[in-house]
Amino acid sequence: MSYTKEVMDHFSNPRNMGEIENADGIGEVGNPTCGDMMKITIKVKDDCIEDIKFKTLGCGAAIATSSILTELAIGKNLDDAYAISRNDVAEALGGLPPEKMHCSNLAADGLQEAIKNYRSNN
Amino acid sequence: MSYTKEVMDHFSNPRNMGEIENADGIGEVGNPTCGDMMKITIKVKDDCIEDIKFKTLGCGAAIATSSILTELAIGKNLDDAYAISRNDVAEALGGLPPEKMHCSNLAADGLQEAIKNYRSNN
Amino acid sequence: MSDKKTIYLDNAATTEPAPEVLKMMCPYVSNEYGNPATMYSLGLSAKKAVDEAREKVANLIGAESPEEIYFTAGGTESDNWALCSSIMCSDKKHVITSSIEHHAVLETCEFLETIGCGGKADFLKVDEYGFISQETLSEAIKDNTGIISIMHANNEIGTILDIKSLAEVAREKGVIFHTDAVQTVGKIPVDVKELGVDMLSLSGHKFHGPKGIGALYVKKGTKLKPFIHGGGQEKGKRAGTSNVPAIVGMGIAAELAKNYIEKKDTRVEKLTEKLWNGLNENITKISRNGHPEKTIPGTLNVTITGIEGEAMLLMLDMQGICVSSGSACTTGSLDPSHVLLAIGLPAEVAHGSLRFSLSKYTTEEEIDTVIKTLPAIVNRLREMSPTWEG
Amino acid sequence: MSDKKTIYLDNAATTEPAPEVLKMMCPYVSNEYGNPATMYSLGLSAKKAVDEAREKVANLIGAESPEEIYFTAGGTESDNWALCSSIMCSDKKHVITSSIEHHAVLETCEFLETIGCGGKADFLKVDEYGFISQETLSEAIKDNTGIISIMHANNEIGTILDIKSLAEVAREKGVIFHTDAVQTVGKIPVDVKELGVDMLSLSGHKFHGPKGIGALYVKKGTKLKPFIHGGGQEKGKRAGTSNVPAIVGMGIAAELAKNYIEKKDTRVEKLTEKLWNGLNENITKISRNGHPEKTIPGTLNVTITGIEGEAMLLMLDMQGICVSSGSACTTGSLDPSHVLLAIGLPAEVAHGSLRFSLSKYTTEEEIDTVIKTLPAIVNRLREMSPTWEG
Ligand SMILES: Cc1ncc(COP(=O)(O)O)c(C=O)c1O
Ligand SMILES: Cc1ncc(COP(=O)(O)O)c(C=O)c1O
Ligand code: FES
Ligand code: FES
Repeated sequence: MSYTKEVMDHFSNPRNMGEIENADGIGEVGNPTCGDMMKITIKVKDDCIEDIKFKTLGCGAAIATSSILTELAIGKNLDDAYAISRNDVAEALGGLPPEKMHCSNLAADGLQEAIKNYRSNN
Repeated sequence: MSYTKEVMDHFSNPRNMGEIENADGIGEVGNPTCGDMMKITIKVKDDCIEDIKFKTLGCGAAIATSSILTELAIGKNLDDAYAISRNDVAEALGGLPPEKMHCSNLAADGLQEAIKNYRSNN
Repeated sequence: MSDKKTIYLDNAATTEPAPEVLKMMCPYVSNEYGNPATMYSLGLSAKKAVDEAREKVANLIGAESPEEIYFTAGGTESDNWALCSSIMCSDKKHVITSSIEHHAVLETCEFLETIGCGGKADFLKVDEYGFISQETLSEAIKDNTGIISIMHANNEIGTILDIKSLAEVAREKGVIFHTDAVQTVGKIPVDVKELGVDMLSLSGHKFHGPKGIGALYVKKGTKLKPFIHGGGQEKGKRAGTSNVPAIVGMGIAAELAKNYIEKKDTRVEKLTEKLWNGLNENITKISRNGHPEKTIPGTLNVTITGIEGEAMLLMLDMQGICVSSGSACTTGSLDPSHVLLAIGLPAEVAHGSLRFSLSKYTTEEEIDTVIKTLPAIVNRLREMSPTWEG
Repeated sequence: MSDKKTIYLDNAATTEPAPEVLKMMCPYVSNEYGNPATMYSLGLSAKKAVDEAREKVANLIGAESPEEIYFTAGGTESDNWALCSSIMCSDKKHVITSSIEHHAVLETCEFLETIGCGGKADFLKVDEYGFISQETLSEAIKDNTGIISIMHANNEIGTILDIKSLAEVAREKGVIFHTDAVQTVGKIPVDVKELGVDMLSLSGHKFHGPKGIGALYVKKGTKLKPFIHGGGQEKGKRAGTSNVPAIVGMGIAAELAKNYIEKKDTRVEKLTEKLWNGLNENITKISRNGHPEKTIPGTLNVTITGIEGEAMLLMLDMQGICVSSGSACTTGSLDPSHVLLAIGLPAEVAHGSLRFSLSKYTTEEEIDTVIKTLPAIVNRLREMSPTWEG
């Protein structure tokens, strides 16, 4: 099993890692029993994602997909951001090993949860 | 599977190879279907084996056991010669591979047949 | 003991690894010793080397994709696997094979009949050359036939069977077709799509690759159940730490063989004909077994009346010439070759057989030496024989 | 890519072949390429080399005779063979094994349950260290128990089981006892007579020998049915052209290992303790798995709370350090190690495990580097984690 250069880049230099204080939306997905947990926090302005940060416990793919997801999402309006799919994430990373495709769900799901959370609060 | 030095010596320089004309006793054993045939001819004087020769179709072990048998038999009285066993033959060759032990039967049997043949004629 | 003067004419048993094979294997035995199943770089570079070798082997046999190649420990394991996978994982428990297969196939059939899983095998008769007709095969197929396994070329007599036509029969009846191509891969063009087979066995050391490595080709879509269990290697189908150096070596051997085959060099054929003509002219009552044209280049099987094969073999060896009598694998056994009996030779004739198998490294000088050496040996042994009348 | 600075701490997965091994293998790959099953001199010298290697392996494990050693393609095949032979050739269809075995044993048990030969397996529970008591084993034995297979030492956590006491139970009840000693042979004294086992698996590449070669020890008198069929090799018990270079290489490795073990060098133990102490002092919430004393020298398995193993593994690799997370063979899988679960670790903890495995080639400097490197990686990954509270 091997990761693409893009995965390794995002894994070793993750973008937007951390947590937004007083976030407008929070998404938490995953399960420590499965070895993976993700928390996405977003700041929303004019129905757009103004800022986004992640925290992830998981394998290399989980960390890299979290990182690329934040790059894909930032600046997008909420509908477009919500539409980011696991395939978009995997593609942006130049592909994932087949046994790691499920990890890309985590990131897309996390963002959707955060957006839902924001919407339910507003 | 490998042969001892003694086997290879007797195989490559067989002693007493040939056929005695007007032999006093002739022993033929083996079966071409099994790939082995042996003919022992003896000359008897004073109840002793004065001369002995062999002809053999067979594997390396068959040829070597024929050759050593003639050396063991020559000069012996008929009873002692008749008593030469397959083990005597194998031992004199420094041993035979287990799957080749049966070949040593051929030689001892051939000599016994020749002695029987001599006795039935005299 | 190996000295410059050894004339090695037993290439059907095993071949000398090509120097290029050795050279490329070396780093994977020494500093590139990583386990390709691991995730760190040392393992990943090993994995890359394995993947490249897989592609080279796939190329050699015209596979659609490298994913269809599974590495094994040799041709024997490949044969065992193909049969066990097809019979153990299916309701169809009937095997059809031929009476001239390698023991790797024959004994696996017997094994499948004894473990209580319900296996049952039929062994097709062959003609005087070792051929099997479409009709013979067709008539043998039953509703519960789970696999047909017929060799591409026979290791003892060299005859190349018409696998394409036999695989066609299997395809029409919807039965999986496996061929043991251990003797052809690397020597003649072998194309799995052209042949139309579902599975094919090959072995590295038969075409100047390393020993202890082989492969099973399995056409995409063919059911494959593991035979050696216990790890995720080979897509979970064949467990055990990958033998990286040997895999790399077989990859290089495959590449070299492909180039060699594409050159359509006929030197080996010509040397083989020269050998046969030379022996035939100088030895009485000698005959050639197997088909004279539809044969693996380099394999010459002869029977010489009035002599036992092993004795000839030993005397040739004393002159530095390595050949085989009967099948290499059964030299230790006392039975005449099952292949020679199957093509109709009487046992007493079969005992007097010799197999010469040449390789691209064989020289004309070596062949000349054999032609000069063997007749004297034959004379000497016939002189010893109580049955030879001259 | 292998550069001087690689720190290789995954010796439980595979080891670097000893330079002496390479040197002695070479001639058998190049000019000594004969097939030991043949009768001419080139084959006989190969056979002699194989016999010598067999004797060296027999010596390493204290076998009564070299005849008790059968060469295979690796530890996996040895394990498969031991189980299949015992269950397929007997009326006794019940297997007892442990829940911490290598997949080579576990999956073969599953296989035996599915091929319709009537096999049935029980997997014994282990305690927090991986131990099994005589009582537990004794209670599990049934009238139709055909084989008990319990590993000598576990490949993930390093714990050495008390095989002697377990084999005693088997002997009393007249059941064949097999042990997978792949992780102990060549590292600690292993004596088959002292252990009292009937069969034992070992693998060359785990003790600085070549890959793709292993052996099964089978005590004289123990019934043995072939697993790979088709030729007279290994006394008719394991078919396939003998892998002469690998066999020779494993022989040399066995000889070197025997000398090494007799020297009772404790360097590797000390380095392992140093590593554990260094990590324990510099990383919070780290714990050691397996028994701290009854363990293979050089194996250290730790769990680090709040991190996933693969992420640590990748970051260590970026610093040139090769380790394993979970079992090497299941790194590609997403399930937490079955061994860590079996010794009672919760899944979320098991995910955060790393295995360091040292060899006699490991240096103190390398251990110092790891002690310096890992804490920073742990901090970094914990910082990323949504669950880590500090
Ligand atoms: C036709 C055929 N099949 C199978 C084999 C077995 O191959 P290996 O020795 O690589 O296991 C051989 C060679 O011995 C062979 O000639
Ligand atoms: C305990 C144990 N058994 C069996 C094996 C399998 O050995 P091999 O990779 O040589 O087939 C291994 C190593 O992977 C092991 O650690
Ligand atoms: S997040 Fe669980 S394996 Fe990737
Ligand atoms: S005489 Fe038949 S095998 Fe020796």
